[in-house]
Parts: sequence; C-alpha cells; structure tokens
Amino acid sequence: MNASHYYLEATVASNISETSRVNTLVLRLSEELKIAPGQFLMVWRPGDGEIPITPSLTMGETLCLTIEKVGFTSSRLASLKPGEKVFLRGPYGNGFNLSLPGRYLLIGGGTGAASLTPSYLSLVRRGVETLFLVGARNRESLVYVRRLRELGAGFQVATDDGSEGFKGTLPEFFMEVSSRNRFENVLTIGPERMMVKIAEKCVEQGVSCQVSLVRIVRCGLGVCGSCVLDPLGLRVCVDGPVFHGEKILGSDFGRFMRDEAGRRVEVVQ
Amino acid sequence: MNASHYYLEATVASNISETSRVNTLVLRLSEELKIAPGQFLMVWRPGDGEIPITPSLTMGETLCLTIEKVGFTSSRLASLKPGEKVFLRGPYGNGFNLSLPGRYLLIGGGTGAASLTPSYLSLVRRGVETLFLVGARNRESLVYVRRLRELGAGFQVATDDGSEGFKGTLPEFFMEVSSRNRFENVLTIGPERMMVKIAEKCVEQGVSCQVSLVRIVRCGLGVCGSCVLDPLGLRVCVDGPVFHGEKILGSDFGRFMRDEAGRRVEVVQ
Amino acid sequence: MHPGMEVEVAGLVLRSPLMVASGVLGSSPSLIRIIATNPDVGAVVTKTVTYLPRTGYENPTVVDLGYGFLNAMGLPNPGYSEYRFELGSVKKGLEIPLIVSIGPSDEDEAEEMVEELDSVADGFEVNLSCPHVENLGVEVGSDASKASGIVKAVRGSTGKPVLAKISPNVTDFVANARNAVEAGADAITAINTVRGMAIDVNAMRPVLSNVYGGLSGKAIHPVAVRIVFELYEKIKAPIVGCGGVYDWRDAVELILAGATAVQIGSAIAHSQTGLKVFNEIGEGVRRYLALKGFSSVKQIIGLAHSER
Amino acid sequence: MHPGMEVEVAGLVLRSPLMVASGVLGSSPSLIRIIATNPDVGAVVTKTVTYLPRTGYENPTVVDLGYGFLNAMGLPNPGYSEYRFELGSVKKGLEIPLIVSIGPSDEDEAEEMVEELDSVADGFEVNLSCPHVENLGVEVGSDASKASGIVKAVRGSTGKPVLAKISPNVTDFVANARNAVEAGADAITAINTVRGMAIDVNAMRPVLSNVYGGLSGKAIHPVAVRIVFELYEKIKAPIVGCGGVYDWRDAVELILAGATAVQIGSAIAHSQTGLKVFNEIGEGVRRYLALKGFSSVKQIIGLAHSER
Ligand SMILES: Cc1cc2nc3c(=O)[nH]c(=O)nc-3n(C[C@H](O)[C@H](O)[C@H](O)COP(=O)(O)OP(=O)(O)OC[C@H]3O[C@@H](n4cnc5c(N)ncnc54)[C@H](O)[C@@H]3O)c2cc1C
Ligand SMILES: Cc1cc2nc3c(=O)[nH]c(=O)nc-3n(C[C@H](O)[C@H](O)[C@H](O)COP(=O)(O)OP(=O)(O)OC[C@H]3O[C@@H](n4cnc5c(N)ncnc54)[C@H](O)[C@@H]3O)c2cc1C
Ligand SMILES: Cc1cc2nc3c(=O)[nH]c(=O)nc-3n(C[C@H](O)[C@H](O)[C@H](O)COP(=O)(O)O)c2cc1C
Ligand SMILES: Cc1cc2nc3c(=O)[nH]c(=O)nc-3n(C[C@H](O)[C@H](O)[C@H](O)COP(=O)(O)O)c2cc1C
Ligand code: FES
Ligand code: FES
Repeated sequence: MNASHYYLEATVASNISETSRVNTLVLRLSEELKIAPGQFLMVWRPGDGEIPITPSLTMGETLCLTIEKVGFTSSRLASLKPGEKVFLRGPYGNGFNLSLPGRYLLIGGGTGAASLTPSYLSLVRRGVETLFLVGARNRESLVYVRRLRELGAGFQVATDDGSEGFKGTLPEFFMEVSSRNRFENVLTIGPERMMVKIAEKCVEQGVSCQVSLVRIVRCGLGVCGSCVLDPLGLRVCVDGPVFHGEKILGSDFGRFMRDEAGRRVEVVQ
Repeated sequence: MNASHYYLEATVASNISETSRVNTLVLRLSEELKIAPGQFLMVWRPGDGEIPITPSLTMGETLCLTIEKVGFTSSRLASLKPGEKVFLRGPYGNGFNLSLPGRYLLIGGGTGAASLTPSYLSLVRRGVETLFLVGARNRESLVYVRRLRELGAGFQVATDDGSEGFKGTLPEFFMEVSSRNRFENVLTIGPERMMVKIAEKCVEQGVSCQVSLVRIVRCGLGVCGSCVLDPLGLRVCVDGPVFHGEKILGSDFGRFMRDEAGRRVEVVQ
Repeated sequence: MHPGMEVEVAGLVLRSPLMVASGVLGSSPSLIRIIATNPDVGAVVTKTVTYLPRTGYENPTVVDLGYGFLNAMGLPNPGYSEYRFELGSVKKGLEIPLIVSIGPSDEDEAEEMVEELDSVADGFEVNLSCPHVENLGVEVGSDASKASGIVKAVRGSTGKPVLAKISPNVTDFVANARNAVEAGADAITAINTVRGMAIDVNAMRPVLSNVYGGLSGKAIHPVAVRIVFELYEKIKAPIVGCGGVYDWRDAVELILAGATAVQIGSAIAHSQTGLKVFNEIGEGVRRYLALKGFSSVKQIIGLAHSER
Repeated sequence: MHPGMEVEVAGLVLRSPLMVASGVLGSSPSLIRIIATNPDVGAVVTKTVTYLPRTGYENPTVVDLGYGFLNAMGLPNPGYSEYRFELGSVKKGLEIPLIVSIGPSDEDEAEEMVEELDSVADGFEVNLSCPHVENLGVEVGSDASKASGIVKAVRGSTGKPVLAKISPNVTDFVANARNAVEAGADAITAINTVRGMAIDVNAMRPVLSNVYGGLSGKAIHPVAVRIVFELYEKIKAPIVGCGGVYDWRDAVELILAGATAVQIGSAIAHSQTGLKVFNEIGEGVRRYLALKGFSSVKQIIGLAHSER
C-alpha cells in the first residue's frame, strides 16, 4: 500500500519542436525522481487531462518528455511554454530488463526513439554492446535524432522513403542489420504493428525481445482494468508496459485494443 | 500508526483465589505476547466490559492477571472459570525503567505485589540486588505471596495489624528498611496515598522512585483524555502508567483524580 | 473444492463466499475467464453496463490514497448490447456464476437490458449507488420511487436472482434497502463507495476530473461492517458485504456482521499478489473456521448478533 | 507570532488556523492551558458538554484502526455547570480563544447552558452531529426543526461566535448546514465522525460496547475535503474543516477546499510526537505558503475552486 496520492510539480524549462507533430518538453522537477528505463509517468495538467508518457531523458532534476500530438491532452501538453507547470505521478509499471546477458539492439519508431533513449544510455554507460536503430516515415518525421547526436549516441536511421539512412521500414532494417550481426536482445518501442513484426522475427530467430505496449491507461494502478491485454488479462499499467514478445504474441498484441468505452477495436498502427 | 485493532484471545487455565476480594487468572494465550514489566493490557469480556490490568506474570504463552473485585467488570473477570475466554489488547504505556544503576527496592501494596512481580523477576534474573516488600491490611489480605514463594522470591511482608511480618504500613516499613539499607531505586505499585508517601520520602532521600498510577483508562491509546493527570496534562495510558515520583509530586497525584464523567474527585485510597 | 466454503445467495450456489466486486479490473471477458479458474472465487460481478456506451470521464479518474482509492471513472462501458456479445464468448465453460451489474437510468432501459442480457447472466446486480454519475447511481438510488420502478422492471424481466447494490451516502440506507427488497430484489449488496475527493496541493485543484469521486478500500471497511450489521437486523433478504476487504479478518468481520457472501475490489490492486488475494483470504477463512470448530462458513453468518 | 498564519473565523481572530478538535484528549482544563502555549494552536474546542453529567459508555469505547479510530465514548462529561467552574480556572491568562462545545438536547437546555457558559467562552460550537448518542448529535442534527431551534436558542443567548458542527452521515448535509446558518450560526464545522463499527473475529462480537461508533482519522479525510468543498460553493458562512488532518498537506487540502480554519483530532494520538503535530503541520503550511509565494494563509482559502 504505497500511496501515490501526491503529484510531483514540474516546470517547463524549454519546449523543443521535434517534428510538426512531436515536441520534447524539458522539465525541471521540484524533487528528484527515480525512474527505471521503460517505466512511465502519468502527466497531468488540471483541466487538460492526464496521459501516460515514458520519459525520453532523466537526469537528476531534469526530465524530458517527448510527446506526439494525437489528441486533446497530448496536444495541450506538447504546446506548453517555458514556466508552465505539469504534475507527475509515478513511476509506474515495469521497465526493460537491461541485465540480460549479450548484445542489445534497440529499435525505436516515431516517439519510440525518444522513449528508448534512457535504456540506450543506461546500456552504453555500463559498457554493453548496443546498437540503436531509429526510424520514421521520412526525414522530417524523425524524432529525437538531434538530441541523440548531442548525447553522442551511436545510432542508425531508417526512413520509409529513404530521405535519410536506410530506405525501408524498421522491421526491414532490423532484418537487414540482424542478417549481418547477431544480437541476443531486442528492445522496441513504436507503432504496435511494427513491434509485432519485430517480435515475430525475434521469436523465429530465438532472440529475446522486449516490447513496450500502449493501451488506454486510466488509473495506472492496476485497479480499473482499462488497459487490459486480452485474452491474457495482463494489465499494461502494472504487468507492463514492457512485455517479452513471446509472452504476448498470439494475443490481441498488434491486433486489437480497447477504446475508452472498453469496446474491442482494431489496432491501426 | 500501529493498529491495535485486534484482540488476542486467551483461555482461562485456572483461577486462583488470593483473598476474598482478589483472584489470579492463569491464562493460556493463542500467541505469544511481548510485554515489558509495568506495561498494561486492556482485558475485555464482551458484555462485561474492559479494564486495564498490569500482568502479574508473563511466561511465553502463559499470562497471569491478578484482579481485585472492585466493581462490575473486575468482579466478572475475577470470577471466570477454566475454559472461559478473555480478549486482550496491548501492551500499552511505559513500563518501569529497570536499567537504572544501583540496587532496587520494590514496594507492592495489595494487588501491587502481584503487578510488581514481573519487574522483580526481571531484576533478579539479571543479578541486580533487589528487595521486595509486600503489604496488606492483614494476613488474609496479602496477595500473591504463595506464588512469590513458589517462584522462590526473596520478599518481606508488612501488615497493618502485624498478623504477618512487620507491623505497620508499607511507608512505615519502607522507612524502617531504608534506615538500615540504601537503595538507589524504588519501584512501587499500590494505593495512591501509599505511593505518594513513599515518593515524598524518596525525594527527600534523593532516591529515584517510579510509581505506577491508576486513572480511568478508556481508550488506552492517548486519544480520549479520560486518564489525564492534572495539572500536568499527562496521559496515564501513554505517558505512564509508570512515572518518576519527582515528576508528578505536587500534581493531583495522591490527591485528585477524575471519575468516569470527568469530574475531579478526591483520591480516597 | 472446499466444501465448508459453499454458500447460497438468493438461490445462487457459490463454491466460495468471495466475489469480485463490480468495476474493479473492469472485468474484461478474458479476465472473467481467468478469475473463474481461481477456486477461491465464488462469483464474478461484471463492471456496470449502461444502456448506451460510455467513455467515462477524462483522466485523472483514480487517486491512490494508500488506505483506499478514490475513483470517478464515470462508468465507462461499451453499452449493454456489445457487452452481452462479449460475455457470450466467455459464458460457456464458466464454472462460477456470472452476475451482470447493470446501471439503467429508467424502467424501460432496465427491461430491455435485462431481457437481452438474461441469456448470458446467472444473476443481476442493479447498481443503485454509483456516487459520481448523474442520472445513474445514487441519484437513482435515493429517489425511492425511481429505484423501486427499476428494480421492479428488472424483477419482471428475469427469473434469475436480482441483487440491489446500495449506497452508504444516505441518511436512511435501511429504507433504501427495504425499498429494493419490496420491489423484488432477492439480496442487497452493501456498500458502494463513500463520496469523497482529493485536492492536489501543488496543482491547487481537485485531482479527479469529475471533482467528486467514491472512496473504496480499507478506509470504508468500518462503514461497510456497520451497514451490513444494521441491515441484517432490519431486513429479511440476504446481504452481500462489500467494502475494504483486504484480509481474511475483514471478510470474517463482514460475515459475522451478517453477510452471506463478500465482494472484494480495491484489495486486488492494493495487495502485492493481485488476484492471489482471494486465495490468501480463502485460506485465512478456512483456518479460522477450523480453529473455531466450524465446519461451514454458513455457520458464522450473522454470529456477531447473538448473545452468547 | 507567525503573521502569515493569522485567520479570522466568525469574528474570532486566530493566530493559527489550526484548532484542537472537540473531545480529543478530552480537553481537560490543564491540557487546555498546556495546549494554549503552543504557538501553532489557534484555538481550543473543548469536549462536548451536556446539560447533565454523563459517564459515557462502558469500555471498549475506542478502536484503533491504524488509519483512524472508531469511538463511541458516549459523550462523558461532568455536565455544563461543573465544567464552567473548571474552565473558569483556566480562562484567565489564556492567549487563544476558548470555544466551548455544547450538546444540548433541546432549546431550553441550550439557553440555560449558553447563558451560564458565556462568561468563560469566546465562542460556542454546537454539536449537532455526534453519531452515537441518542437524543443528541445526529438525531438532533437531522431533525431540521429541532436543530434549528437549538441553534436559535444558542444564538439568542450569546453575542459570541456560534459554530455549528455537522454530520457527514446524511444525504443532504448542505441542507443541514444551510439550516444552521439560517438559524444564526456564524460558521460551520465539518465534519464530525462517520458512522462505522468493528467486530472482533475471536470474540465474534462488536468491539464497542455501544456497537456503533464514529470513524475519525485518515480514513475520513477525503470525505471531509469533499464536504468542505461543496459547502464552500453552497453556503455563505465560513467553514472550519475537520477530519483526518495528519500532516500539512491534509491541512492545506482542506483550506484550498474552502476551510478558513482546520481542526485536528485523531492525529494527536496517532502521531509519534503528540501535540508537536501542530508544530509540524504549522511549519509545513508556512513552508508551503513561502514556496508558492503567498504571504498569508488567507490567500489560499478556497483556491481549489477558481479556474486558473
Ligand atoms: C505506457 C505508455 C507510455 C507512453 N509513452 C508515450 C510517449 O513517450 N510519447 C507519446 O507521445 N505518447 C506516449 N504514449 C501514448 C500517449 O499516452 C497517448 O498518445 C495519449 O494518451 C493520447 O491522449 P490524448 O488525450 O492526447 O488523445 P485522445 O484524443 O484522448 O486519444 C487519441 C488516441 O490516443 C490513445 N489514448 C488516449 N488516451 C490514452 C491513455 N490514457 N492512455 C493511452 N492511450 C491513450 C487512444 O488510442 C486514442 O484513440 C504512451 C502510452 C502508454 C500507455
Ligand atoms: C494501568 C493500570 C493497571 C491496573 N492494574 C490492575 C491490576 O493489576 N489489578 C487490579 O485489580 N486492578 C488494576 N487496575 C485497576 C483496575 O483497572 C480497576 O480496578 C478496574 O478498572 C475497575 O473496574 P470495574 O468495572 O470493576 O469497577 P467500576 O465499578 O467500574 O469502578 C470501580 C472503581 O474502579 C476504578 N475504575 C473503573 N473503571 C476504570 C478504568 N477503566 N480504568 C481504571 N480505573 C477504573 C474507578 O476508580 C472506579 O470508581 C489497573 C488500573 C490501571 C489504570
Ligand atoms: C476503480 C473502481 C471502479 C468501480 N466501478 C464500479 C462499477 O462499475 N459498478 C459498481 O457497482 N461499483 C463499482 N465500484 C465499487 C466497487 O464495486 C465496490 O463497491 C467498492 O470499491 C468497495 O469495495 P472495495 O473497498 O473492496 O473496493 C468501483 C470501484 C473502483 C475502485
Ligand atoms: C475519542 C474522540 C472523542 C470525540 N469527542 C467529540 C466530542 O465530544 N464532540 C464532538 O463534537 N466531536 C468529538 N469527536 C470528533 C472530533 O472532534 C472530530 O470531528 C473527528 O474526530 C474528526 O477529526 P479527526 O479525524 O481529526 O479526528 C471525537 C473524536 C474522537 C476520536
Ligand atoms: S490503467 Fe487502470 S488497470 Fe491499468
Ligand atoms: S485512556 Fe484515553 S487517553 Fe488515556
């Protein structure tokens, strides 16, 4: 019974435009926040709603959130100005297991590139051999690559149209890369259809694969059931958001999710 | 915030008549109870009420309560038969400080002799030089002396009418004894008028004196205020029941208490 | 499985007196199937379904207080007809009764919903007590004639057991329970959540987007015990106790107070072990019965009332 | 002492918004004197006195739940005339207002008590809400005309501020508060305890000798916040918040909800530091005000309501 009653106050230090749809908020926290790579926070603006976000950088009292404007709340948050406040609760869920033996391949699609960065940095800091693939539709849609360059990260790019890096989707790039190099571990965040393809390939190749799932998160506490992954009955907010691919392949993963009313709907991305 | 919600169940193993007014219940507990000498328990029989009692013996899952029949609840409890149940919550309050340096003189009047026995045994077990004075009006009113003999305790008796041991009150016996021997510490439980006399003498002689006070204990938790010692505002149930004599001399100690309605009334015994 | 654990509520034979409370975990069909394999679960109550689909309120919808939760979900649900379809897919092979919770806002809705859902339900729980949704819940429950009309409509549309779930947020909950029983409810579920709210001191604003919400969990257990105890003396129908059951003592307390069965909600999320909390509580109840010399949980129902 | 902490309730100037709640620690006169030396205590509310002396209920009268207490003391008190005598002995030299809590069972008692007590009181709190004493408290409070009559009688017998303390155990607490204000109450104290009970599983009996009792402490804090918040929008009189204030956040939450001052009860016993809890809370409130850039606690009263 660990009360998460209290929100941490955070002030926007700057707001960086990544693409036309994605912004990164650099936040200054009122106190330090301990959060493992892959865990998420609930980010609240009174009146504007509250949504789950996996931070894209955590350093002492600085925290980055990379947010795609997909609807009301995310658009409001992504448009905040320096000095404005947001309120955070968490961390919630299970992050990535970064202590499995072997080399790591990280695959981030869209904002997933940002959300995977703390995992990347943690691995590299510990001297683990790591390759980071980031992808998007085109050069303009690439997220977080400037920040990754600033951080001196070694990463490779894929775009669907070839406007930068490898020409093709991330699953295609993944096949390409893994035909040349062997990685014992794959971590991926991105559109669910992309993740399911990668997870399937990993299972075929006997590679451990961890994916970070998105469902409608309301409570974040495991009580409301809105984030359930059927038919496994797993709650993304407490049993996830990170799952081992082989554990959820064959479920609704990549195929169905539930909307806000609990209706079963197809996964479109 | 340590919940004392739950009562411990205890079964009467035997009921020993000490005097016409006092009985000792030997209880078998459903689990072990940790209680320091001088701490008290709230003893409940549904329908019959609940009263504070300082145990007269604690050994693993055996517990003795020596109870004087002064009113409804105490009379009901003191009359229980083997096999009947009582329910205990606690321990509550602060017991005696038995780690002060020097020799100890224990002075128990009436049931106080019983309530002091755990302290006596604890001191003797640790090899501390200890003398135990027990007293009553007359031989027939002496409490717990049989048990003390069984336990092989070295103790001396005083009776007001001289029907056994020293002839005189316990304060008189105390003066007698302390004129011959020096004790650095006095512990006393008994009628309040007796305790106040002893405490006064101790202060005169520069001897540390700890007394165990009786007030109307309702909650035992420090919340209801029914056990307050005026004008110090000390709560007997949490700040006591054991107090250092010099801290409370000059207060209502030995003079006034509050009845169940909170009226200030004289201490009669 | 554990013969001493069997109870009967309003004609439903339950292998365990422990049920999953409505709305907790949302009772997605797949979860119902998983939960039903737990031998210490006697029945599942679904989340409350309404006539039309509801998306519920905006986040934040839940506050964790440690000793309980505050929630104002706003009854999100896909609507009764889609839900009926989903329940149909799990109903077959389910070993325990499926009690469908419904939140109709009037008699017509009640009738239509129950007629449709009857084929997938083993019983109904009428939610007269959601403290944070207008036109449903407490509003319905405290309007005696409306509540009565809805329960009558449900009663008239099914031969299956009907439970009415009442609110603690009223002066005279006994009258409400009696009213529901007179309208045809076979049993009373007590209690739904207690009205409450939380304000964040940094944001200086109510946390829940709906401002007010319902308090559940440990915090309301003494309230539930008290209401079950009083209902047991004042109404004839069996009572299903609900509110703050976190361990076997809490469950036993409600049964001694007069509950025939006990629902568990918040504890599932607050316990470290999730759904295993049912097994911990079940084992505790069995140990307790054995220790006290009872052969069936039925023997202790309402025992706190008797002068022994 | 701490200028930013000063508030005014119904004409009483308080050096701190924190008061001792009625009945906790019994407020013996000597305790009142001791408490009054604490700079973080703004006023003391005495225990509720009745017309005649009451010995209260048999033990057990209190249950410690960890996250709160259940109590059914039965309003033990020496009766108003003896209590007046005792209060007289502490009144002189007292630096903070002494608010005398009274529990009259009718208008005549109210009049006589207030006339007598007026010389020792700086204000009165009329207890319309004790949940476990028949003919007093909730019974009085939920009988609107009786409550109204009593408050009018009190109002008519003193020129000093009159607070009316209301119960959370009713459907329409707003009506009760409004009723009291219309009858002349200058402020509303919200809330008294929430009805509850506990059963001991070994004894298989209700723990409290009175069976039912009142729940206080952490458990009821969200209920108090909610009632204060709603009263702030619906009545004009100032509100004194009470219920489950254990730390500075709890106090600030009630003030943001609309309370002008805050009473503290259970926390005194539940905190490790006893009466120092007032200083911890006081310091916390001051730190909070400074951090948020306010110079006075008055500036944050009701702030959770504004759309900012
Ligand atoms: C664990 C986790 C981590 C996430 N991390 C990020 C991140 O780092 N960056 C980022 O841009 N996005 C992230 N998301 C997704 C993000 O939470 C949603 O895009 C956001 O909630 C949309 O809310 P909205 O009000 O703006 O959109 P709405 O207009 O309410 O809805 C748009 C769509 O977003 C989805 N959505 C809505 N509400 C939620 C919700 N409460 N939880 C999850 N999905 C919802 C639904 O599919 C909906 O159809 C994450 C989601 C989860 C579950
Ligand atoms: C810390 C402590 C330890 C005690 N240990 C012992 C002990 O070991 N043996 C023993 O015989 N007695 C002990 N007592 C005293 C015992 O609790 C009372 O004699 C008993 O409560 C009387 O209750 P009753 O209902 O029988 O009497 P009642 O008829 O209710 O009252 C008789 C008198 O007993 C006193 N009394 C009543 N209720 C209480 C109460 N709740 N708390 C304290 N005093 C009360 C009052 O002075 C009252 O006038 C102890 C008291 C305290 C406070
Ligand atoms: C997140 C959440 C959602 C709930 N949804 C419903 C619901 O849809 N219908 C209903 O009757 N009760 C609902 N409740 C109330 C519970 O069924 C139960 O009455 C209450 O939580 C008290 O039980 P507990 O303390 O064991 O949680 C909900 C409770 C919670 C915490
Ligand atoms: C032991 C105890 C005794 C109480 N006695 C009274 C009383 O005499 N009069 C009254 O109005 N309220 C009484 N109350 C209620 C408190 O004043 C307060 O309203 C309630 O406890 C909620 O506040 P808290 O959570 O800070 O304790 C009592 C509460 C407790 C715990
Ligand atoms: S979001 Fe509520 S259970 Fe996961
Ligand atoms: S008995 Fe209640 S405070 Fe001591």
